[in-house]
This record gives sequence, structure tokens and C-alpha cells, in this order.
Amino acid sequence: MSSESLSPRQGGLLDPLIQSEAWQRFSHTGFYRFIVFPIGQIIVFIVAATVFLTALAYLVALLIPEPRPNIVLSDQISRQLPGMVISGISIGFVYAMVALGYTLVYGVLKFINFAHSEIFMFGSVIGFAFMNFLSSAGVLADWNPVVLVIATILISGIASGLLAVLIERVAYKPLRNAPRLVPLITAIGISFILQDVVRALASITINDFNLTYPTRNIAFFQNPIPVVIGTNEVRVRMTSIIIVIAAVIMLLALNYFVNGTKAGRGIRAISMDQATSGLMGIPVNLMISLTFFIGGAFGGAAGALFGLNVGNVTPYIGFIPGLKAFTAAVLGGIGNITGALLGGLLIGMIEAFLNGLLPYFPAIGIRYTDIITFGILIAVLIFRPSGLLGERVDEKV
Amino acid sequence: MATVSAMTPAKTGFREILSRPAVGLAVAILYVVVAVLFVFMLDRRSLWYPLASLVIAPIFLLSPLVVASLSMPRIARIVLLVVMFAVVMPVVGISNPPYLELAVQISIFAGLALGLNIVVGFAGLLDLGYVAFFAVGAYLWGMATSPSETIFTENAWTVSYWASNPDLSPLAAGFVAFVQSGAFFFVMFIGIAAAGLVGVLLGLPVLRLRGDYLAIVTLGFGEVIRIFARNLDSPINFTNGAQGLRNIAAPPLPGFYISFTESIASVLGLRVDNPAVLAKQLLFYTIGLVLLFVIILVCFRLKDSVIGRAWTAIREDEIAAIAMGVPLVRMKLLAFASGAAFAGAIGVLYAAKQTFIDPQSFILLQSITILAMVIVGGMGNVKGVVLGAMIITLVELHTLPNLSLQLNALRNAGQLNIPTQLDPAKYQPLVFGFVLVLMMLFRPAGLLPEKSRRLELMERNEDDELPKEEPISDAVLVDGSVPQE
Amino acid sequence: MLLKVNNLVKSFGGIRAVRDVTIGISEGSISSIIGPNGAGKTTFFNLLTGIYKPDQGSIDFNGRSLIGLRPDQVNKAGIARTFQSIRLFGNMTVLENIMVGTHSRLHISLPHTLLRTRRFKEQERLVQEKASMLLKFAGLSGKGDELSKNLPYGDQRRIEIARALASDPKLILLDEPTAGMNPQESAEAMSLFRKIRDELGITVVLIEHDMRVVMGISEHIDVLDYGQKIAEGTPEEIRANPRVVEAYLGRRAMGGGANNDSAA
Amino acid sequence: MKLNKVVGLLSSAALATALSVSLVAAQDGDNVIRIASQTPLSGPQSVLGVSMSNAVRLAIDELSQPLVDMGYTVEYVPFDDQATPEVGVSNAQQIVADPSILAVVGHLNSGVAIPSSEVYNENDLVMISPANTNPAITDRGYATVNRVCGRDDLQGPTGANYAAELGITSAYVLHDTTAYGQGVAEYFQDEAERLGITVLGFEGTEEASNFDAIIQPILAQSPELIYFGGIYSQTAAFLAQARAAGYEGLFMGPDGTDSTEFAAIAGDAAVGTLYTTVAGPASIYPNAAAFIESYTEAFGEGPQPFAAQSYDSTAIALQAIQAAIESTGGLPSRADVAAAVRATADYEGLTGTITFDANGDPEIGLYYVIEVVSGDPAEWSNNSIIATLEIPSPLTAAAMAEATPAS
Repeated sequence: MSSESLSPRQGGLLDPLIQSEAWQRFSHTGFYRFIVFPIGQIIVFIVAATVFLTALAYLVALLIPEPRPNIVLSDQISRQLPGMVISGISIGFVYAMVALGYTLVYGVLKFINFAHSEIFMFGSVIGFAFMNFLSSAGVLADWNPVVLVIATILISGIASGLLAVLIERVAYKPLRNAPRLVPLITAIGISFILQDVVRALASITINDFNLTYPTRNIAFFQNPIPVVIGTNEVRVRMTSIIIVIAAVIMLLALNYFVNGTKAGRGIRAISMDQATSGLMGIPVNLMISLTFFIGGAFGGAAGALFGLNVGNVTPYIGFIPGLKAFTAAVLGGIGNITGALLGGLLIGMIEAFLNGLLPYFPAIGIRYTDIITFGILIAVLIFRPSGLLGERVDEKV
Repeated sequence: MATVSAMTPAKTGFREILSRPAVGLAVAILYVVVAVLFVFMLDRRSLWYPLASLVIAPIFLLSPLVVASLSMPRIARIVLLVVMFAVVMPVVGISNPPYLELAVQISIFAGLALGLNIVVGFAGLLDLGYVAFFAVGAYLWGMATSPSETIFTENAWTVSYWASNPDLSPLAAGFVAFVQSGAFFFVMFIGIAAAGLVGVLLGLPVLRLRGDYLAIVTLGFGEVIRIFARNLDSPINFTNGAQGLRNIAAPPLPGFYISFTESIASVLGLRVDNPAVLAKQLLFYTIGLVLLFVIILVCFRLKDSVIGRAWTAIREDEIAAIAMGVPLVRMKLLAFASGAAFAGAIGVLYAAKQTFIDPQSFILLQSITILAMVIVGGMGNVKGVVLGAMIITLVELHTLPNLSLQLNALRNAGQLNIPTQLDPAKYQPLVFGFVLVLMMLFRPAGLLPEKSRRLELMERNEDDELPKEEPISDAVLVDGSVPQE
Repeated sequence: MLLKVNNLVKSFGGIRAVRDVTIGISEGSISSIIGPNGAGKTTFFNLLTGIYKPDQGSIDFNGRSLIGLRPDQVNKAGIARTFQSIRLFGNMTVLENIMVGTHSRLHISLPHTLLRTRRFKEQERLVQEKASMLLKFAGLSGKGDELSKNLPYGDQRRIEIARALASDPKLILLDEPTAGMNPQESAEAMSLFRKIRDELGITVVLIEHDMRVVMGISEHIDVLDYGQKIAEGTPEEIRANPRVVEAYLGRRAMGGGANNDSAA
Repeated sequence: MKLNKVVGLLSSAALATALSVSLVAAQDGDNVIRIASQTPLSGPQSVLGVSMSNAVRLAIDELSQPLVDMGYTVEYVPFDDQATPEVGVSNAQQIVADPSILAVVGHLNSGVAIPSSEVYNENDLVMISPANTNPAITDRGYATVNRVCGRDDLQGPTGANYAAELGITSAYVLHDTTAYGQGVAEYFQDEAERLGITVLGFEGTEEASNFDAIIQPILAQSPELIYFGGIYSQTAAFLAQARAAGYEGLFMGPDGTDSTEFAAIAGDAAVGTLYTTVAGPASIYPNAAAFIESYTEAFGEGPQPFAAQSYDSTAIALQAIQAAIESTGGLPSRADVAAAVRATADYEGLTGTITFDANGDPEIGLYYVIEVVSGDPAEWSNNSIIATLEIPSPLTAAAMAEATPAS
């Protein structure tokens, strides 16, 4: 979330405000840079995506008012809109957090960490293991739910971060000078290993690999919150709200870390020029490990949140969200942190709208959701070859 | 195979001796003979059969590569290879059919890996959706011949419909006769063209993208083709969707294949219940081998030509290449199309061999496995890529299953006690993962790197010292040539 | 005039890198484009060779417009170039590098390639011969089979030039070809440039900072500063031009002790 | 070049192995009978595949005594087909090359079973499928291919029929895009529409865990019934999320639902779920109860869908081998075993009484509609049968239609 990318441009309506001395002073405070601005950015992304997709949906409804007998598309849209938006945002934040892992690593090492989807899976399994431990100790229900969520996120985040660092040390670091595709293959090997190791552990310890979060029986997580919008009532699941809150807090922390601390500056420097950064005294290996740790921690925390939301995880759960998060990272512009956030939210929302509305077009149906999502990605890349927020790479000749 | 060069200059005494043509030839013949002996020594009823087979299968199947690598007179090499492929392989295959199956699978995957190598290894374009082109070929033959209830069968457009219909007009009878004789190869050519065309169609919009963006787009494209294959059963049924296409036809079996099989079997003293089955495998072996041979030849010819040099130039530096007159888009399209065309042809063979295809045969993991073959073998090096395809196919289809079979046999014999949770058969992907990681860690440039990459790796530390940055200039001021000379 | 550039304009974002430049290059000449760093010289080359698309202006070469052509088409039209920071195909041999340079002059046909026809073999032979000839011409005899990235810096510059010559250009654009060379190497390079013009009849345009080279070899000099042409003329005229002196001396105060002796 | 080293290494390894192989004398006699299974033992589908393999092992352990008494050793050889056609076919080649293997139990996926069974059939090796419900498996009419499980084209309509009986007027059909899930869902849809049930939507998704968005249009149309053609791990997660989002109608699935895990994943949301299967619940069938008990004891977890069918398949194979030995008086040929399997009549298995028709389908399929009574996995065996339907296989039905000419 670099502050430059959305900085106010000249000639806008807000000029008088922006040019006022008070604003100038305010905009340089940490409070603005690390709290107000990023939250504003997230809100802008969400509102923009919602407005755009809703408008598009109604436009389709205008063109094809009754795609199926007795189905008035615009009625269905208004009925489903809140539900689609909420599910889009919550899964969008999950994608965004996983996409951050891809993008951070790509930023510093310029390679796609294909094992990241398994880090996500690992996080979801650790989250399960922790809760299952509490549950079998009989204390799960006694914990304050907020504390429980925070503890779960911390534990699965730290464990996944450490795992990511370990993988980097063992499988990527020795290959830093090898052709670029080589770490890709080790990453795939690591994915197989992680899947099977988790499966072996799960089947030895609890003899099963459908790992069901024990939170199912806790009212706080289970009972949906009814929200009445207009004439229809929407039930919002508590876990969706947890995802959004946790993700926003973590993103703020990441923004502060990257843009407000010395270590963050080191990582940014490495992503621009590794060799020079080394010469300038930045501990390159340490910073790369740190990047893997942060990326892994985000992926792992996202895994735990995802597990909490869907209730049931397996050693093979990482592939689909991983692929989508990777798509999100590319859509936003791989290597760009704000891009990962935007891409994740967009992919989540697009998917939610498609899954919500395509059933009214029986000839298409949700079986084509993935194709349409990829179509959008390809269209974006054709017009913006480096993704939505990626820098244009005019190679210096 | 003239281009398969002799050994690099010898450095040690052993190598020096081995690099003498006569010694090389002798070693090669000895190797082949010993390998064949091993195969015939295998005792299926032994407790240790799986382990023995696990070791001997690669030794035997790698022997053509050994013959191709040792130094010997060219004529001897050709004769030896022909004997290997035309006599030794079929004889061993008839006595041990799983080895024949392995040979066919290896030829299929080696062909695929070589096709992908053109795109990734030669031209440096990362393609993660290569399996899509393979699917195009496979579905082409599948749709043409499967009796599954697709629009083609319903409208009597397919071979099976014609062939099973007794009342044929003379025209239709002629068509059937053509189909039964040459349709397979005809469709194979169409498969080449269709997959090549799909390659161009995909390439046109996306080839402007830089490396990793291209990777995700091709990955998406691979998924798109698979999803279409799965969904195009409604509203009009083209592909029979998730149910797949069954009973896909095989090419007609020439009579002498059966008699050849029978006579070999009688020479070996084997009881073969159904010689037509083995003969059909032999036919697929022949087609696969010929296809692979053609592909290898094409790879070498492309590589040592203007086109191959242009691809390497693009891989090394796109901007310099285009400034030197290499038309980027055209050459990249050509790479995409040639790689795709190979996959299309092999897809036709695959469908005929499997007799059944469904969308699950063309998942992302397949593309990644083929990519792994290219990289493990040595990107850009034709021989290396074939070796990579051999090893990965062998590991996946033979070594790992036999490893679990051995452990299972020991367990059945009461010599080993494993809890069912750790049943070895369940953990083949785990071992495969370790194999991939270790191979890459110990040979990052692949098993047989391309010559230039070998050099690159040896000198990677000096790489950074080459003066890349622009020299600090304003020479003017130092030597003072302005204002006076 | 072999090359006639009129009112060329190119901006990047808000920065106008080349503003309204008009330059003419006459056939068979050796000329230089000079100017302080950031004056827009390399951008100008990139515009000529189609790597950047100009915003306005015209480029006429040998009687045809180059506007809208891709770099490979410009190469085919007869302009070859080298790069400021060497861009060789590092993992190809020297000979192969030069062979790539012939691409736009070759007949490329898939059937001929796959069938190894006589026509194909004949062409390959000619390409080989030409590459060997250029190898010798550029003073690289005996180094044809080395990987280009393994050669010393000066040789790499020569390979780039030989590679550019391989496309039989009418005009060759050399972007700081002697940068990083010591005086003796520069002198050798100068004689190579002269040979290119005298023996091969190719028009030469240099971007150069080394004034000894510029003054010693150029028949005509154009001076760019801040994207604009501020002067043109013979070396003598340029030396006497107060605007040029100002452009350079104006930078001296900020410039500091950078020098060109940082040979590899 | 490294090739030399590799060659040297391999050769010496081979020599060593060959020597040790010849030293370790051949241990098997001629009286070893092996039964192979091919199921996915790794990857996401391995929950089912492993359970099937376990059931085969259990059946061999429990039921091979008659053969042992006749002087034979019975061994079990599990193969991992990785749910991948190439692997399945390659394994099939290995299986047919081992003459002591007389029967195969497998596969889980029709996409693997069809090409692999071509290999078995060419070599007269009998395959008994516990899980391939795709009609194409037996419609090819091979003498070696049999199945003990239901057929998609019978199971789907069974569900639809029962829904119509309940007076359901609208349904929403989902499937998991596999041959199994989509197949059974399509047959459900066709039959439901024929019976006058409005199908509000027919959708397939590969999504395995997050169904938030997919649920929205279902809620908006509020169907009386959701039919999900798929495996429990997906359908249970869907059901839990749908209930949390406010869905209150009925939920129905095919035999892929029949797992204690369904209750474990969905919890109380599972209560009231309907599913169709050929395997009766343990509470009513004492055999089934005994199977579940011994399975759980041996493997530490409950059997998954198709485990009972795998047990039956193995039992049929063992019985057929015994019959073939008795009629031939020695080790039977594969063709003998295949014929004996096909001749199986009135076999009392865990999943009903099985008599194969000429295509290898059970002549009469006994299909149950079962209701889940509790969200506690331990209570799974108490699920109650709420309808039983006897449906003849297509071949049998055709024969019956012929026997009673239309009046």
C-alpha cells in the first residue's frame, strides 16, 4: 500500500482541502499514513468494485430482463446483492492475504513461489490443530472467542511463516543462481511433500484427513447475525466478519512494516536492486527470510481464517484458493502490494457475482465462472501487460 | 542421429579409454546384452521381484540413450540402435509386457516434453498450459471415433457409425475403407494442424506479455480448454463432458504384427493367450517410436537453423533480438505452434492407446509434470529432455509402484510390519516430491544441461562482474578535449 | 540525404525527452551526436530504430518513412545498431551472435528447414561464411566458438558491431561504442569505424562522449541538450560554438570527476 | 559427461540386485493366489480409495480361510491408481503380467476404470467394481467386468421418485463436475422433471470448501429440496454453510453421502439429510454391523462410502476362485475365474443379494432411501431406512419386458 499510488492528483474537487495547510500537516502524520490512508484505500477499492459490478449486473438485467421464465433478473439481483457483496469481500480478503505472499516473494526474488498454496493449507491445518487441542482439553468453550481467534491467527501465522522460511532455506536459497525455472520445480516438489506429510501426520494422530474445526458448536461462531436491508433479511456469518476485521488489521500492520520501518525499507530496497542493496549494508539473506516469513504468516493466517469460515479442511485444500490468489496477484500487478489487495478483492467479488447470477443463465451456469474470471484477467493483461497497478516496464535500452 | 555428438574430450584415463570408438562400441554392446540378460533373469515368483524389476527396468530402457552417448563409429551406432528398437525392444516387450507399456508411455511423454522444450527451452517462454494442445489432439481422435453419444455419433459423422452400418452406399463404403486404413494417420496430421492453429490463436493476443504474466495466462488457457472439454456436453454434446469418450478406436492392426508376436512368443517358449493384444501394444510402440524419432529430428533441425538461432536470441535478450531484425511475434508464434503441433500429434496417439479420455486426463498437474521433465532433464538440450522424460515417467509409473509392491510383498511374507496409515502405496507423491527437490538441488541445470548453460553455471559467480552498468561518462571534462584538442 | 529526421518529439509522462529535433545524415558520412548525459541521444536512437514510437515528427530513410515500423522492420529497411549497455546473446557463441544478425536478410521457410533442402544448406553456408568474414573484419579471428559473455569488454563491443554489420545495413548507429575503453582501444575502434565506412560503404552515426573520438573521426556533428538540438556543423564549428561550450561547462560545476578511464 | 557415472552406478546396482535375487531363493510356490486392488491411495480422493483398499484387505483376512484350507496362500496387492488414467493403465499392465493375480477390485473413478478394464479384459482378468456407478462400465458387455454398486441411471431416479412421493414441487440440483456426481445429478434431474418437479437450477462446481456465493441464488429461489451429486466431504461442507445462511428445505444426495464423516463435517445440519444407496445401514443388517465393527477395530476409523461394496467385491472374487478351483481341480485360469464370478448367484453380501446379469450388473438392485438421524458420527449406523426400492438392471428390465409381452 504505497502512499504514492493513490495520492491526490491536482485538478480535483478536493483541491482546496488538499492544499490547505492543515491537511498538508495532517497528511504527513503517521496517523494519516498508516491508518487513515490505507483504510480509505481499502474502502475505495471495495466501494468501487461493488458499484462497478452492481452496475454491470443491472446493465445485463436491462439487456436481458428475463433470462429464464418467471425469473426477473433485476429482482434477483436486488435480493442477492448484500449476500453476494459480503461473501465476495470475505473471500476476497482471503485471496488478498494469500496473494500478498506471492507478491512479496516475487518482489524480492522475482520468482513464483508455487508452494505458497501449501503454506496456506498448512496454516489452516495448524489452526485446526490448535483448536482441536483446546477442544480435546475441554477448554475451548471457556475461551473468549476474540482471544481464541487472535491466538489461532498468531499461532498458525507464526508456524506457517517459520515453515516458509525453512522452505526458502532448504529448497530455494541453494538455487538462487540457477536458471529461474529451477526453483519452480523444487516448489512443486515441496508442495507434494507438504501435502503428504500433513496427511501422514493427520492420519497417524487422528486417523482422518477431513479436519473439522471444533468451533462448529460455539454459538459465537455459528449463529449468523441477521441484517435487514430493505425488505429482505440477510444472515451474515460471524466468520465472514472475523475475516474482514482480521485482514484489515493485518494489512494495516503490513503497511506500517513495509513503509514505516527500517526492515521494510530494506525489503523494498532489495526488491529494486538486490546486489546494490547488499553493497549498501542491507543483510540480504536476512531480509529475504523475513519476506518469506511475512508472506508465509499472511498465507497461514488466511488459511486459519478460511478454515474457520468453511469449517472443514484437508491436506489438499490449498490448490484452488492458491491458484485464485495467484491470479489475483497477477491481476493487481505481481510485485505490487496494493495490487495484491486490489486483485484479491476484485477476484473475490467477481467470483461472488458470477456464482450468484450465472445460474439464471442455464446455458452458461457457474461451471463457466473460472473461464470468465480468467477471461477478465487476460483482457486486463492485454491492455495493461503488467496488471492493474503494476509498474509499466519500459525496459531501459 | 548424426547430431548426437561424441563424448567431450577425455580428462581421466577411464574416459580416455571409453572415448575410443572400438571400446565404446564394445561397452555399448556389452551393456545392452547384460541389460537384456538381466530382464530375462527376472523371476516373477521371487519375493524380491519388484525390487529387481525396479532396478532393471531403467537399466534396460535407458540403453538406447547409452548407445547414443558412447563414442563409436556412426554406422555401428545406427545399426545398434535399429537392432535395439526393432528387435531387442519387441522381444523383451513380448516377454515382459509392462516394459512395453513403459516404452510406449515414455515415447508419449518424451514427445510432449520435447514439444514443450521448444517453447520453454529454445524460445524461453514459460508455458504452464501445454497440456491443452495435447487435449486438442486427443479429443480430435476421440470425437472422430468414439461411440459415446455425442453430436458426432448421433449425426453419423463418425468412423464407428459408418463401420458398424451394414447398408452402405459405395461412397460411404469407400470412406470406411479409407478410414480403416489410413484415417488414424490422416487425423494425426489434422491433429498437428489443429493444435498448431490453437497455438497460434492463443499466442496472438498473449505473446506480448512478459515471462511470468505469460505463465499465468497459459496456465489459465490450459484450464479453459479442460473446462470446455468438461462442459461442452450441453447444450450441444461435443465432448461428452465429464463422462468422457469411451471405446476410442485404435489404428488398424497389420496382420504381420500378430504373426510376429506369435513367432517371437514361440521362440521364447511363452504361452500367449491373446497375441492380438500384445501386437496392438507393439503397434503403439512403433507409432510412438516413429513419432518420437520424427520429433527429435525436427528438434535438431530447428535448433541448428536460422529459426533456432532466432529463438535462442529471443530467450537471451528480446530487445537485442528484435533490433537485429528478428521478428519477435512471428518467431514466438512459430515456437508456440511447433510445440503445440507435437502435442497435437501425440494427443491422437494417446487417445487411441488409452481408448478412453476424459477431462481429468488434462489437468494442470500434467502440464507441470511435463515441465518438470524438461527442467529435470536439462532445458534446451534435446537428449537431456528425453532423459528427463524417461526418468520421471519411470519414477512415476514404475519405480514408485514397485517400491510399494516390494514393501507390500515383504509385509505379506511377514518380514515387515507397517501400520496401514503408513501404507507405502499411499505415499508415492511424497517420494516423488523428494526426488524432484533433490534432483534440482544437486543438478540445478538439469541432468544433461545444454552446453551453454553448463558453462553458465560454472561461471555464475563471474557473471555479475561483467560490466553491465553504463560507464560513468562525461569524458569531456577529464581529457579536456573541449575546448581545445 | 540518407536519413532525414524532421521535428521529432517524444515525451515520457511529463518529461519531454526529445523535443522537435531535426537532423539529416548524408550517405557515406561518419557523423556524431553528442550532448551531456540525459540530453536525449539514446532516446533519439531508440526512436529511429522503432523501439519507441515518436509522438510527432517524421523519419525518412532512403526515400521511405520509418514511422510505425517495428524494430525488426527498421533493421530490414537498412538500419542496424549497437547498444549503450552491451546487449549480446550471452549464452550463444560469438559466431552465432553474428549469425543472428543476418536474420532479416535470410529466406526463412519451415519446409526448407525441416527437409534440409539444398537451398537451406546453401543459405546456411553463406551465413557461416559471412559471419566468419565479419569476425575477421572486426578483429575477432579465432574467437568464434567462445561464448560471447566470456570475452573481455572490448571484444564484446566488437561483437556487437559485427552483429549489427551482419544485416548488411546502409546505416549503422553506434551508441557509445568506445565507452569504457582506454585510449589505445579507442584508437583501434576508430580505425574500425573508418573501415566500416571505407571498405563496406556503410554510413556511420555515433553517440559518443569521448571528444578525442568525436573530433577525430566525425565529418559532421549534431549536439543535443535537454532533448533539443542546439548546434550542428563540422568539428571545428562545434568546437567554436559558444552554446555547446556552455552546455558542457554548465554541467562542469555539477559534474565532478567522472571520467572515461574506467576500462574493464 | 555424467552419463558414464550413472551407467556405472546403475550397472553395479543391478548386478548386486540380480545376485541377491538369485541368492534369495524363489519363495512362492505355484499355489499363491493374489487379489489386486486399484484405488486412489494418494491425493484428495484417497479418503475413499484408502477405505476401499482397507475393506479389501479386511475381506481377504476374514474370508480366505476356505482357500487356505485347500492349500493356497492368498495375498493382497494394493495399487495406487492416483485417480489418473495413465497410472491406472500402467498398473493394469503390471497386474496382468503377474500370473498369480486372479481378480482385481477397483476402481473409484470411471475415468480410470474404463481404460484399465480394457487391459484386464484383453487378458481375461476379472474386475469387480465396488464404486463405478457410470453406466458405460458394464454397458460395454465385457465378460470380465462386473460391479456390485448401483448405477447412476438407477440411483438418480430413485432419489427423484422419492422426492416426488414426498410431494416436493421444486428442486435445485448441484454436482461436483465429476463423472459420478454429474452423472447421477443428471439422471435425478431428468426423472424429477418427468415427475413434474420444477428444477430451479442445475449447476456444477469444482469448489470444495467455500460455497458462500453459490448459496445466494439458491436462497433467493428457495427450493424445497437441494440434490447434490457428489462426495460427502464436499456436500457436507456445502450443507453446513447453506444451513448457516438460512436454507431450511430438504437436502438429498447419492451414495457418496454415506459416511460418518458427513455427520462429522456437517454436524447438526446433517440431521434430516436423505441419501440413496445400495448399502443398507448397519442398524438393520447384522452383517453390516459386524463389518463396521471389525473395520473400525482394524483401521481405527469407520468405513467410508464404497467400503462395504469393496468388501463384497472381494468376497465374491474369493468365492468365485474357490468355485473355479473346485470345478477345475487345480489352480484355475483367469477365464475360469471370470466365468465363475459372472455365475455368482444370490450372493448374500453386505449390500444386498447379488446375482450378476449378462453385462455384470446386479440383476436386481436394492436401493434404499435413508435419512440421517443425528449430527453425531457415532450415531451414523442408526440412520433409518425410509424407503426401499427394487430396481432391475437395464438388461434384466429388458428381459422382463420381453417375457411379459405388452398386452
